[in-house]
Amino acid sequence: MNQPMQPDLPDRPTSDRPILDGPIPDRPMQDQAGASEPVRRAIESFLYREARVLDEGDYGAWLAMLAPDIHYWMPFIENRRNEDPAGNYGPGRLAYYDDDLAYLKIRVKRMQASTAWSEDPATRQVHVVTNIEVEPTEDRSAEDRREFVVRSILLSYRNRGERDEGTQFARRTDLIRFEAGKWLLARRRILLTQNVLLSRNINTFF
Amino acid sequence: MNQPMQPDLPDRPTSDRPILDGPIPDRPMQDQAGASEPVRRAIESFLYREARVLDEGDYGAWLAMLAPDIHYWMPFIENRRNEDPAGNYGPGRLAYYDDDLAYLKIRVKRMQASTAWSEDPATRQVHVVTNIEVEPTEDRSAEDRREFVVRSILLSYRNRGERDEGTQFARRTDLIRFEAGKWLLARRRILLTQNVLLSRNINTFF
Amino acid sequence: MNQPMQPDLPDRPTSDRPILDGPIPDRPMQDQAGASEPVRRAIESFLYREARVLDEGDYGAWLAMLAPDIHYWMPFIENRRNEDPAGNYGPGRLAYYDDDLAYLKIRVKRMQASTAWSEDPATRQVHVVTNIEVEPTEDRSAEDRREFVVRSILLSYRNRGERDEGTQFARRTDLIRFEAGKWLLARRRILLTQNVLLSRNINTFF
Amino acid sequence: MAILETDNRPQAGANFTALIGEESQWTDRRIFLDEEIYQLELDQIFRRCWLFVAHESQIPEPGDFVSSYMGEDSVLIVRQADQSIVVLINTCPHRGNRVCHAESGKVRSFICNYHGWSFGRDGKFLGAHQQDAYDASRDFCQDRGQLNMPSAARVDSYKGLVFAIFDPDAPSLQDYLGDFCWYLDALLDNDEGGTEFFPGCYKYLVETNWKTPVENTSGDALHAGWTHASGPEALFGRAVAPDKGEHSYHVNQNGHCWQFNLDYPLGNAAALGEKRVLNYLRERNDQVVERLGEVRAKIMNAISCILIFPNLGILPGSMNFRVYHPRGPNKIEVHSWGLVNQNAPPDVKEAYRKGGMITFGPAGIFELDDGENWEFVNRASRGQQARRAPLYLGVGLGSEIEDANIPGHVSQGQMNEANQRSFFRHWADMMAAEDWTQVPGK
Amino acid sequence: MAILETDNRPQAGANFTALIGEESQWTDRRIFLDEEIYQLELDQIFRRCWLFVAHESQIPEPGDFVSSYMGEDSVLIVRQADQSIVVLINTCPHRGNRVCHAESGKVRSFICNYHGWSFGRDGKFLGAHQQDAYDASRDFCQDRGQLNMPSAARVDSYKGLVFAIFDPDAPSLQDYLGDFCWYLDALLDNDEGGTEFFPGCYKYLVETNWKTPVENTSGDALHAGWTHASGPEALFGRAVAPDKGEHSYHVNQNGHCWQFNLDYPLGNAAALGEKRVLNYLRERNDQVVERLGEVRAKIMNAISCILIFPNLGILPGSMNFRVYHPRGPNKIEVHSWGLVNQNAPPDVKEAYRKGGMITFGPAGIFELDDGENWEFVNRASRGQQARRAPLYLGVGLGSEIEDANIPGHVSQGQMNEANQRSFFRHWADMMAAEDWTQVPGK
Amino acid sequence: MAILETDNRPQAGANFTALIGEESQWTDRRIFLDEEIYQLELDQIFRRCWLFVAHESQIPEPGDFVSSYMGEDSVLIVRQADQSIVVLINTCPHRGNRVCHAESGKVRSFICNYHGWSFGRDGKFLGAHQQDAYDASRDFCQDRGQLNMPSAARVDSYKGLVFAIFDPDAPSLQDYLGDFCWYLDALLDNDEGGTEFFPGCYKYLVETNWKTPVENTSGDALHAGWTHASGPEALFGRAVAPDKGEHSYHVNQNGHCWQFNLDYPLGNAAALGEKRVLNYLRERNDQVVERLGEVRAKIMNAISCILIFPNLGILPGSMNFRVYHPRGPNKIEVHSWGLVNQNAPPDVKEAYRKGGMITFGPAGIFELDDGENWEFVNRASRGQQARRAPLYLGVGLGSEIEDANIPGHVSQGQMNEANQRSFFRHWADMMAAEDWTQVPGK
Ligand code: FES
Ligand code: FES
Ligand code: FES
Ligand SMILES: [Fe+3]
Ligand SMILES: [Fe+3]
Ligand SMILES: [Fe+3]
Repeated sequence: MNQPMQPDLPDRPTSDRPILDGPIPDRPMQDQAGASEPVRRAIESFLYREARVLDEGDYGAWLAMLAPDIHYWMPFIENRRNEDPAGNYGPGRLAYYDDDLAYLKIRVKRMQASTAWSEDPATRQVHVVTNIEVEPTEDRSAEDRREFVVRSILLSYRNRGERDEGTQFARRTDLIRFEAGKWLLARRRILLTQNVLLSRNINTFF
Repeated sequence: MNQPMQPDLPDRPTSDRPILDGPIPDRPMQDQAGASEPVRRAIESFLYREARVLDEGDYGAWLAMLAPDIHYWMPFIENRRNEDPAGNYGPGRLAYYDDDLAYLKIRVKRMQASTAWSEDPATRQVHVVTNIEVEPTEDRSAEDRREFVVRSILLSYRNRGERDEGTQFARRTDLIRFEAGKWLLARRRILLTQNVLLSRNINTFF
Repeated sequence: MNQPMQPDLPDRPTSDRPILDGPIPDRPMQDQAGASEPVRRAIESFLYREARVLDEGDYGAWLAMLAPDIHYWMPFIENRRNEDPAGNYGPGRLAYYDDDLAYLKIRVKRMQASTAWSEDPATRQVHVVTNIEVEPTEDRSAEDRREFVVRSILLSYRNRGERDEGTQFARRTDLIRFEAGKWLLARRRILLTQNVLLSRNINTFF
Repeated sequence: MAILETDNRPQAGANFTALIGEESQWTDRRIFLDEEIYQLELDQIFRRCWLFVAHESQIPEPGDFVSSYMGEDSVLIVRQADQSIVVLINTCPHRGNRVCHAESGKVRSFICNYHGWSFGRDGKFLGAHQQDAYDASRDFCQDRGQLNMPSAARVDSYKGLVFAIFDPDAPSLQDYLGDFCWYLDALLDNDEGGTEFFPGCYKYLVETNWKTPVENTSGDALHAGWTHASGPEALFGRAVAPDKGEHSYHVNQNGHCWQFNLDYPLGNAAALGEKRVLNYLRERNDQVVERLGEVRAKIMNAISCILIFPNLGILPGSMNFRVYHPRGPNKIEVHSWGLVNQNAPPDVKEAYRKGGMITFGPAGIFELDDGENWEFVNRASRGQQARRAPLYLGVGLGSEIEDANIPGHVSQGQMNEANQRSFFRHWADMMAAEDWTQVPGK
Repeated sequence: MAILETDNRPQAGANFTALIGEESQWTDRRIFLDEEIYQLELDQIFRRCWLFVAHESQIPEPGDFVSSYMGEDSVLIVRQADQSIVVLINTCPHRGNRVCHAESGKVRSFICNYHGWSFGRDGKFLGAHQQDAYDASRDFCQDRGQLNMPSAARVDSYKGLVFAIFDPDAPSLQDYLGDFCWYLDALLDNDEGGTEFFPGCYKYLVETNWKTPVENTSGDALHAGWTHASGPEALFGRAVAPDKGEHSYHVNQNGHCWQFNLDYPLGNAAALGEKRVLNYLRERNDQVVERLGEVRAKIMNAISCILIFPNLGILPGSMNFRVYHPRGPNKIEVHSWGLVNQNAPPDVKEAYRKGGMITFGPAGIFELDDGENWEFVNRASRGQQARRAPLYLGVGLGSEIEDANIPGHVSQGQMNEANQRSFFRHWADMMAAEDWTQVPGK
Repeated sequence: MAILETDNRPQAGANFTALIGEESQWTDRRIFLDEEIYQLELDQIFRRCWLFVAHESQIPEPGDFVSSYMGEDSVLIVRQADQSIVVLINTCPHRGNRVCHAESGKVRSFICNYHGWSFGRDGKFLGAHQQDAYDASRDFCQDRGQLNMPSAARVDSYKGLVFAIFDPDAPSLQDYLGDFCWYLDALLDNDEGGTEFFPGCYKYLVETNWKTPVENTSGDALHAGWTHASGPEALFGRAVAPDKGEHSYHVNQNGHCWQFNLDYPLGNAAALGEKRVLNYLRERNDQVVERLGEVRAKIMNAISCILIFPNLGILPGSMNFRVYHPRGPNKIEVHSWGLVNQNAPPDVKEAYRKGGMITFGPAGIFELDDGENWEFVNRASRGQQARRAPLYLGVGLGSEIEDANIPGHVSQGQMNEANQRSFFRHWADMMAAEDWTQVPGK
């Protein structure tokens, strides 16, 4: 980008936003525990619907499924020795996505811009969601509000033009919230299984 | 095919058969709506069983899962500009499948023919079905008959011989009917995500 | 392996262990039959949890999900003519896995060895489990014990180092047991869809 | 380095005949495998021959375009305001970017995504984003004329079929097709309304050399009864009776090939399994005889297959047209379409569309059995020892006849490899010829 | 066989100029496609030039290392006990195995997985599993000295940027960078605390020739307003005003290129859409002027892009550093990082990290629009006919000026291809030169 | 063009020794990377050497066949009615199609899917679909004799192991194996019942040059303790004691290699972790001594590994047989089997089957650790600079001894690279030799 610009964005408090690593309990799920049947079904439906609106390019509908305080995080995954204390990913490092809602809205605006030449003809996308595991959190901060830790696998397939294709597998950990009669995605951490990204870019959400 | 033949097929009224685009309501599914739990499970089981009989090459069992009035449609997907009014696919154009039951039976007969050399040794197939979404239709034309719009993703993997493989991802929209105590597939529209088919052929059902 | 060793393993009666082919009923599942809803959910959770502990490399947790009498079998799949009476696989032939618990423990020990250089940095794995079908068995040998035949598809994705990747699709048939309040994997037969393995090895469980 | 030299064509007289034998009876497998041969084919054949690129019905109105390939070059076939047709190479003269990513549509102009150069429907440079900077550049006035999209040297149509060519010195399309115009009329001109393509184009990849499906489509009746045994079994419950050969022929000229018989009144169309099609053909027979004469009325409906050199195949029964685009020595991209008479009734058209799909579409019951053979013809020849074993191409040697009613070089009998031999003969001539004057007229 | 001959360098004086034209105004597409050219580039350019391998902040302590590539050679950049830096080729002198599979970490020594040879942080052979057997081998005493990991001939840093080189006879890094040291100070030395990289490195594959993104990053302002139209639309709801060109320049020397303007006080940084960054830059302006002078204070924040020959690109606004590693004529592996002043406040650093991500990360709203162009520049040129059409590189011909305040070769106007021409000119010189004495100083 | 010339063999005396050094002590990495070298290997080695193709037990009855490869040629090993064995190249002389797509089975005849040609179990042309058309063709009577499936020039067995060869002028199998017959008896003839393969064959792909696993299997005891540290840890909870070397040897002849020791009575079999196997070996020891003598009774159970030139590897402990089929300079397809004495009791056989699986099957705890090394030996050598660094192969130089009890060229000490050096020496001889008379007997 080599052009002069006069931006007028609000001063967003990026650095003190909670990171997904924090609030989401990472302890192993109990065998027979887990959420009630209607909750599971509702969450499955929520994730399948999310996948479908993304496949259909209906990004407006997608934004409406996100909580105002969403943190959407897809770190870059490094090759490090198993015993390396730094770990393969972490907050504060380069990431594919490390977004709040304002950032996600900018990305969606760009996807929807008529001048996004590289999306015309559109990319054909499929978001395969599997291995959904739902676990209630202990948070009972509000009467009419419940939050669930939801783990799933996302297999992303993209095909463009005549024969370009890309396939990525990721593990997702979400915090999904039920509030005021609506389900919303409040946190998402996406762990990609690729180190060198085996595609020219990531023109999709996970 | 360069051989003389004396066919004796019935005169099938192809052109006035309803197209899947028509009867299936394409409006977005409501969040918490959807079918009852037993119906969902029954439909999931139906689709998983369908996938399995196809993987096992049990085409007789597959035909028995199809409604007599089935329309099985897999259009070719074109690369067109987003604003092109023609759209990327449509009725009346070339299609991989645009079949009624008679056509599907012919295809199955050929798969089962002992002279289908290219299926001996058999292709190893896996039909991965995911993202199943079930929505009841408003049609109440008959007492003992219910129809559901069912959306799903089909990931088709084929492996042949020593090391040939093909992977295709598609979005399916089905009309699945419950009548006289049986579940049947009444309509299927398959949207492939590939433009140039990245395989030598489609020796499978989606 | 070219080094002298003084092993001290128990004399395991390998040859008379029951083969999965035997006890698991391979007859087609009835349409509307199948297990009760809570059982299905429990088994889905079991398989998703198994997939997750494998993805996380938590092999101790995995071993704890296996029955003491487990038979874990992944035969090599041959290319043979359809009419060949020998079939594409069978007991007593070379197999990727044909293991009892003692063998699986040895494999896990090696995965966990700090000297398993080829697992450091670790392989990034995803076990995608789909098309789960649950069928109760007729076995009622014990009051507090129930067994289920569970069919599923396993899509295994592995990524290592900078850009090595491998993708395998398999059909699994499991015998899953509920006993003394716990779910356990008692038998597993894995039918890979590849003939020549399109990877340098199988450093994963299916 | 080779790239610094001006010309990498082989020496005149290079002995390509040695690779196919004097009578094209024994083929050297390396012509299907060798990278050097392949690169030469792109130069000697695909840059010098008329190549099929579209049917006029695909682009009826000004601004309509479809994309295709000429060899490995992506091209755009564009209808102009004056109804003429221009064929552009789909590449920008600035940095080389692909200009148009749609395979079909309607445009006022083409605009490149990279720096916003725009081109007319005829490929002429119209201007650029930030045009001021260009205008201020030294030499731009004179350079500007070289900033159009490159295009085919010539474009011409034969009764709806659009061909294009890169070589300006080649013979005219009419001369190139020669007597095959007379034959093609059986498909293209049996009805006053002419023909059209159904909307859409199948595209799929096969891992084989382009010459393998080409020689197959040139006349391989031998494989029909064996490879495709399962199709008739599914359609009719039994195999088809073998041809006796008395009234069937291989005909060829200038590399083009047609294999047909004159004694099956409805021929290949029967394979569609559609009564409406058969009735339509029966009903129209008298008109066609009047329009084209007895012989071509029979040819039109005959069991047959056709090759227009180098890579357009036609399967008349199902009216399937197909181009085998080369993609390296071991790969092709097949594009295929369905042809139908414009004036055919809607239900007949629909029956043709579906019939084409179920027979020779990528999931068609006949097409399914060809791909594996074509791929393993290539793979099983790659071994260091296997590639030394020549391939037999001698069926029907000595079956040449003369028949005043049938133009071109004629051999008798459907079960023949005469067309295939003529194809390889012409291939060798094109490979050796330094220019069109050296191509023997045949 | 070529491999048995000792030297596969081209003859001195091979005419690479013929491939780009006397003024680098028309480029032959084959330089982006040809395997032979590519192999020569690895030898003539990637084995002979200083290549960027790391930022010192990535390996602060002894034993810290990161991996990178020099051309196609995997290398390890290792901090030594004396704080010096060694660059090792990541291959074992025994059977050749990759020695280190981590991309980052801290080590005492490197141990090869195959036979357990161990090497010091400086690559020196320390010993092997079963060392007795080696010691007992004839000649081992003398061979031992040749069992170290191979390494770069020289390693040097410029204000935090670490470069390495294989050719021992090349000029020093300082001479290699020439006047560009003066320019680089605007980024690397505008604050006494110096700079650092954020932890992490994006890595992704693009199917294009390495010279395509390189010439883009050398000064392609022409594409910014068109290719990247959607980014500003998303950020600001409208397009950005075009540059008038009066105060904007292309500057180049020895293949290095810098394109910038002097009249937009906050320039590219605006694209980050981060007020905190803009405030930070405004607040620091006086200090920077004092430190670097007026011109470089403006350059620091200018709309600009930079190339350090041959393959380090810098996008100053978002402080994105990137190397385009060659992977064959048609593929690259991009590595990219974010630079920030060490003394910047935490919230400014965080704003830079996120701003870099959303603009030029692999999912960034600007990066998304470049990849397809770069890939199709390559693909659309492969056709046998397309590859014969030269590419235009003439914008801004005749715009050369002299300006005492601006070192290097200067052309006026941002909308220019002067830098690109200078890049290809230097490329041709490097390709033809037998050794560094034959490289013309420019 | 090269393809038009008759012979692409290198000149006699081409200096392959330059690539491995006078004593094979320093290897040039390009012999593992270069496409030209690879193509020559297919000609000079895989078309001229005896290649292992099957064990007789796999095809006990007439019509039984298994498929395999000879180099890149797919072959069928077929038992004839007279119990002899024929090896056919799996390609049709008509268009070249693969004739048989099954890897194992029983047939009366082979029928090609394309045009229905049928061949006897011995590959003789029997007839075709539409045979009339052939019979009517000119020359068919004389051509018919050339329409058989191509086959190996000779097939021979050594105690159950079936070998085939394309070169009719090569020495006999017995001469080719030389003293290694004496050694092989330790595996193949320690029991009167002889041996058999378990049903099935593992097949998997590794991205490396074929010579890498080959030289490993020729005697790389050095890697066992390091690469495979995790296996014994899992099996026994601790590492294995290093070999002292006094009673261990490298033996080689004509490119064949055997590495073994004489002081571990149960050797590698211990790695199977199966008491039944150890008991079986202990119980049979006296019989074996009587049958083969002391030395071979020890060798049979020794820690050892074996190479039969060029690409058959044997791991005696787990009785794993494996062929490394070449698939280009950077890829192999491994086929592996398990051997067992026919008369072994069922539970011992079962223990061997499982023991082979868990050690050297594709998921085996030892096999798992080899693949990555072999792949990165190749990849880490590809860099333009890395490929210039020679590889050390000098362990055990000067360890040659003479021992009347041990045939072949003998070096003392398991931790040695003598066998590897002898392999590369023979490789260079085969590459340079114009015919077998020029291959030095060793
Ligand atoms: S490449 Fe098309 S405008 Fe620049
Ligand atoms: S290859 Fe590194 S120690 Fe042998
Ligand atoms: S290719 Fe085998 S019969 Fe024709
Ligand atoms: Fe055919
Ligand atoms: Fe850009
Ligand atoms: Fe090993």
